[in-house]
Amino acid sequence: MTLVLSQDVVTTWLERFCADVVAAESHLNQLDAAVGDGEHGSNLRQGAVAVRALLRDRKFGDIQEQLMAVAMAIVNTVGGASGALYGTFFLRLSDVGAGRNTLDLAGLTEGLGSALAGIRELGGSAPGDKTLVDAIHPAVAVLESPSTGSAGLVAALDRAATAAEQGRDATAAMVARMGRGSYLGDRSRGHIDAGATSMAMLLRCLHASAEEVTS
Amino acid sequence: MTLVLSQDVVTTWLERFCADVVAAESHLNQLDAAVGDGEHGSNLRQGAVAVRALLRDRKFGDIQEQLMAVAMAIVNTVGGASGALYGTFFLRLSDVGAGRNTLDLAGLTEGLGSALAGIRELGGSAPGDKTLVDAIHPAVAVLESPSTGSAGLVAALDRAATAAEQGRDATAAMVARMGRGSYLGDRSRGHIDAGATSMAMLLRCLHASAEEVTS
Amino acid sequence: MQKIMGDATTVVPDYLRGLAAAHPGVVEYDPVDRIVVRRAPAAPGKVGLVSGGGSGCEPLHAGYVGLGMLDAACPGEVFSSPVPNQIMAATRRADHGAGVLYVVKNFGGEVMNFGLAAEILRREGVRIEKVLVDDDASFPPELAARRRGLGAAVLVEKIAGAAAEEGRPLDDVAALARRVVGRSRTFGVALSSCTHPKTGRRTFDLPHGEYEVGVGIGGDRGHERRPLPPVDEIADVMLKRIIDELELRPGNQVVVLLSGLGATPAIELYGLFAAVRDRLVKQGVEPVRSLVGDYITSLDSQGALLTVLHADEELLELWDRPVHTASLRWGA
Amino acid sequence: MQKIMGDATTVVPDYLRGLAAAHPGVVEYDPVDRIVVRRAPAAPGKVGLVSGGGSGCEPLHAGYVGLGMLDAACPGEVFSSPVPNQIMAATRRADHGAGVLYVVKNFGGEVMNFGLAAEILRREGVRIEKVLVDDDASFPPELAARRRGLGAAVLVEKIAGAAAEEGRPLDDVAALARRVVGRSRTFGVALSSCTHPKTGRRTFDLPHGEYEVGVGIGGDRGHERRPLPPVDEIADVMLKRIIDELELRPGNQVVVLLSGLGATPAIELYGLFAAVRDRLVKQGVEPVRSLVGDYITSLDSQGALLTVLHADEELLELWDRPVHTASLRWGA
Ligand SMILES: Nc1ncnc2c1ncn2[C@@H]1O[C@H](COP(=O)(O)OP(=O)(O)O)[C@@H](O)[C@H]1O
Ligand SMILES: Nc1ncnc2c1ncn2[C@@H]1O[C@H](COP(=O)(O)OP(=O)(O)O)[C@@H](O)[C@H]1O
Ligand SMILES: [Mg+2]
Ligand SMILES: [Mg+2]
Ligand SMILES: [Mg+2]
Ligand SMILES: [Mg+2]
Repeated sequence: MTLVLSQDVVTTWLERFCADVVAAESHLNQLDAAVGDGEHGSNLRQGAVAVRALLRDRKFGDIQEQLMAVAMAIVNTVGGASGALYGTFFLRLSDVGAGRNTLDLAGLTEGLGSALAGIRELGGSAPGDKTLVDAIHPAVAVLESPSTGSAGLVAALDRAATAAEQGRDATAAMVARMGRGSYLGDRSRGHIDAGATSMAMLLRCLHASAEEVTS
Repeated sequence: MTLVLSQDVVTTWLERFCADVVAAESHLNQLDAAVGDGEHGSNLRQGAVAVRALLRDRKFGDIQEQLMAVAMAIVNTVGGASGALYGTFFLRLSDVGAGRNTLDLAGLTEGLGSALAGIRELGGSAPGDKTLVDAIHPAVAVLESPSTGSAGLVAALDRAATAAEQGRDATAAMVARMGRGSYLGDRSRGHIDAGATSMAMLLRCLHASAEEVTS
Repeated sequence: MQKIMGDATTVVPDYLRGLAAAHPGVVEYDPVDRIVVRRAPAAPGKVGLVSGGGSGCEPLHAGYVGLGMLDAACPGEVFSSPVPNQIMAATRRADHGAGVLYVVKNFGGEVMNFGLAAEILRREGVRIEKVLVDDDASFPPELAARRRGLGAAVLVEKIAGAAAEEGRPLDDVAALARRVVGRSRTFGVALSSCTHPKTGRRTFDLPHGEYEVGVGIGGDRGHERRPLPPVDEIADVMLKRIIDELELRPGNQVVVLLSGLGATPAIELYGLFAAVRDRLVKQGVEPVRSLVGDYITSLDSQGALLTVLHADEELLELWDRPVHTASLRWGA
Repeated sequence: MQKIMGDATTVVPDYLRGLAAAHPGVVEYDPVDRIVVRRAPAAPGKVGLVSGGGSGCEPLHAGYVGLGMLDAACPGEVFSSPVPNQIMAATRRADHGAGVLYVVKNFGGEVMNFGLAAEILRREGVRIEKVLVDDDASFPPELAARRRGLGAAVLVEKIAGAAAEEGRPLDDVAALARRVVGRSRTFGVALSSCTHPKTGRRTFDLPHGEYEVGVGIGGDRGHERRPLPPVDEIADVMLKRIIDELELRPGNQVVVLLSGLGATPAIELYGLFAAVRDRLVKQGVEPVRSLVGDYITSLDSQGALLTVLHADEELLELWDRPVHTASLRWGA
């Protein structure tokens, strides 16, 4: 039987991410301060509070409904560029959850690919621009590569998260072409991007939640 | 023959004071900064520049005319409390110079007494208020004491200047009741008053100029 | 952190409550939707004007709500754009039946969030036009996509607001607003960064004796850090790219907006204005209208934004129309 | 020193040149006498209003020259009072045949220099009245002689200016001005000192997390240094002595002027205003008019001055009259 992620695992994933974001608030603020306005962590924290309340107070018919509600909560509490971008992430991902209470690797791969496309459309950014795209793009590439499918869900998500973390680290050497960092020109080099860091966290939480179910 | 100060010595006195004020600008600013707004030295410096120009460019019929011009230059360039007070000093002192080209000890004593009275009237301050009055008041008291007259002009001015310097030092222990320092209450204690410092300089310069003539 | 505030998470609503209380005849504050709406009745069929952006840039935008300018403003958290819910609520209040113009500054967050809101509302049949304000002259034309929206936002809101007040249709008002943006350029410098009320930290450190050249709002650094020169040279630096880009020629008339960044003493700002004006006049360019003061800021940053609008008769005529907002008022 | 300026010795004239250039229809600057004079023609027989004081407290006083306020202002060096020559020149320009009212803040330098000027001019036959502004509520009544002149200066200039504009005689205008002072009190707090352009040094150092209670303008320290509390408590501290001294009772109407000291972000100032207003309303006192912004400052100090005027019908009526100056404008 192929491993699938239930709606509860999706909830676990989101709760885990919320907890990590709250714990990393000042770290993310610091990263944002180096090239931006220093509040990426605080922005996401507000989103985390709203998402937690949502997961506690509401029941959802299917994964689409669940992720759509998460998307709207994020868009309307995080604010800024990252609110719109993370909102789009969950909005696009929600599409593959229509009428479903589980997600398999193929569904996740499709959903994350569509999330990436949505983010690139809205933000106008490409890999190498030193944004959160540099974390999600390699993760999606890993998932989409034919060799990954055979590795199983947990291993695939592990590889994806690792790719995201490598992508995050690679932003240090980049010159920002999008977001506030882009105003700095060459001076943006030498700092890891805040959004890429939180995006890598999101994908690592996905892997960790999947692993938890299986162990 | 009793020693007298010629108009040239008055000029020397003023030039010496101007030079000392310029040299002490930042010291006086620092003293003023401790309890006031930190520009007493700069204020007086502007006056010094104007007085020097006046002494260079104009000829005066008598000491009254000379000191009156100095007074107006000071009033209109120094500004602030000290401009009005130093202006009054020279205005009142000028009265004893009417129709005269020299000043003797009696004249000086009368003139400085009248200057003190003028300053107290205009500023409403008494000895002990931690102002320049605390420098000029003891100096005038020394000059007015019967024993001083017999000591001769130079020695009398030396004693007066010393009294002014002691008065200046004594302001450190006082709580300001006049000027900006008075807003601080007890916190004004422990700092020597800026105006008392410049006033003691003025009186020391008077002594030094008198001594220069006789040596 | 040296701030007059209570809970750091409520600085924005606390500010808005105070703003509405100080200007009760001018604006109303809706704390549920976190929007500020004008009180002066709008003629039916008047085009609505909505703007918003990160707080901390006061009086942008809530200070410009009122007769002759914005119908509603949606202030985001400090230095964060407003969220779609706010923007949609503001749009509904601003729609008098003739559609709504969004004044959107070219910051990623603003563009995306106003974009999402417009997307949703258009599906409901609301007529929305957007003007993208990107007057930042610190980027060369090749990097025009990065040009931030700065002081031209104030000019657009004033001029388009006057046009809306006289009943012009949405397309006209939008075209006029775009014309103002196209004819405006801004250049900013900062002598200090600012302290964010939530993080309690300066957004960057600047050694004494240096300044940042080419800054925006929001505590962003500029393109370059240089030794701080005397005021005349600062004026040269700020004007250079503006004059080049606007291709100003002798005889041209301009509106000058010189805004402090929040902690710049008026005495310095007017001193800088004198230097700027001297230079314009020397080149035969005539500053026919000017605003000097805190019109678009960055919390407690020291520094200034210089905005120049190449004016014409129509723009000046609209500029002079009555305006009555918390932070801009004349003829009323 | 982080300042936008050229030669430190010309900051004041540079500022005044910029002010006049930015408001060409409102004021004229006379660089020889260093005075700022209103442009709007004054009716013959209108009482003239003159004020002045140390620069660095902008917009005091040059920003309040114009229709409905001052006829002329004489700005001193930074934090130093004007000198008699300036005051005399301003008086001559302000005298329209009905005498001149001096608005003098209770600072030694100002009192003495305006005193010297009045002394000289009265000998020439000029009719001069003085109103001493000493609204500083931080000193108890026993130390009334030390009370500084603060925000009430703005209120006096506005209200007496309106009375002068309508042709009231000198004695009336002076009596009215004194009535405004008697019914006004101000309390100030500072979260930072300021940097004097000539010395380049802060006038005092304040550790983070503390503030000065009972400050004036000019970079003076207050009576006490205390740990910086949240905004609500700051509002309590500022209001306490004001309410006591003015003996405000339920049903009283007040004008509130809340001025930043120069580097206080609008977001904080309006937040403080909200807290102040809540407290007044709770006590049944009605803030019927209010001004929130940089109206009397101390270069780049952080902090605020809160001024409350116990209003009555006559004062409010005069308050509402048109005014057109660089920094206060309505109804014109
Ligand atoms: N146009 C964009 N496309 C993709 N990611 C972006 C874009 N603009 C900003 N980001 C991401 O958002 C992060 C900053 O988020 P945040 O600080 O919350 O918002 P803001 O930039 O509005 O202050 C950046 O580190 C970057 O990863
Ligand atoms: N009322 C007063 N009577 C006598 N001296 C005074 C008075 N007020 C101030 N002073 C003197 O003036 C000095 C300050 O001068 P200065 O700094 O030039 O003027 P300001 O106080 O206007 O800044 C004080 O140190 C004090 O000696
Ligand atoms: Mg950010
Ligand atoms: Mg001083
Ligand atoms: Mg932000
Ligand atoms: Mg002074």
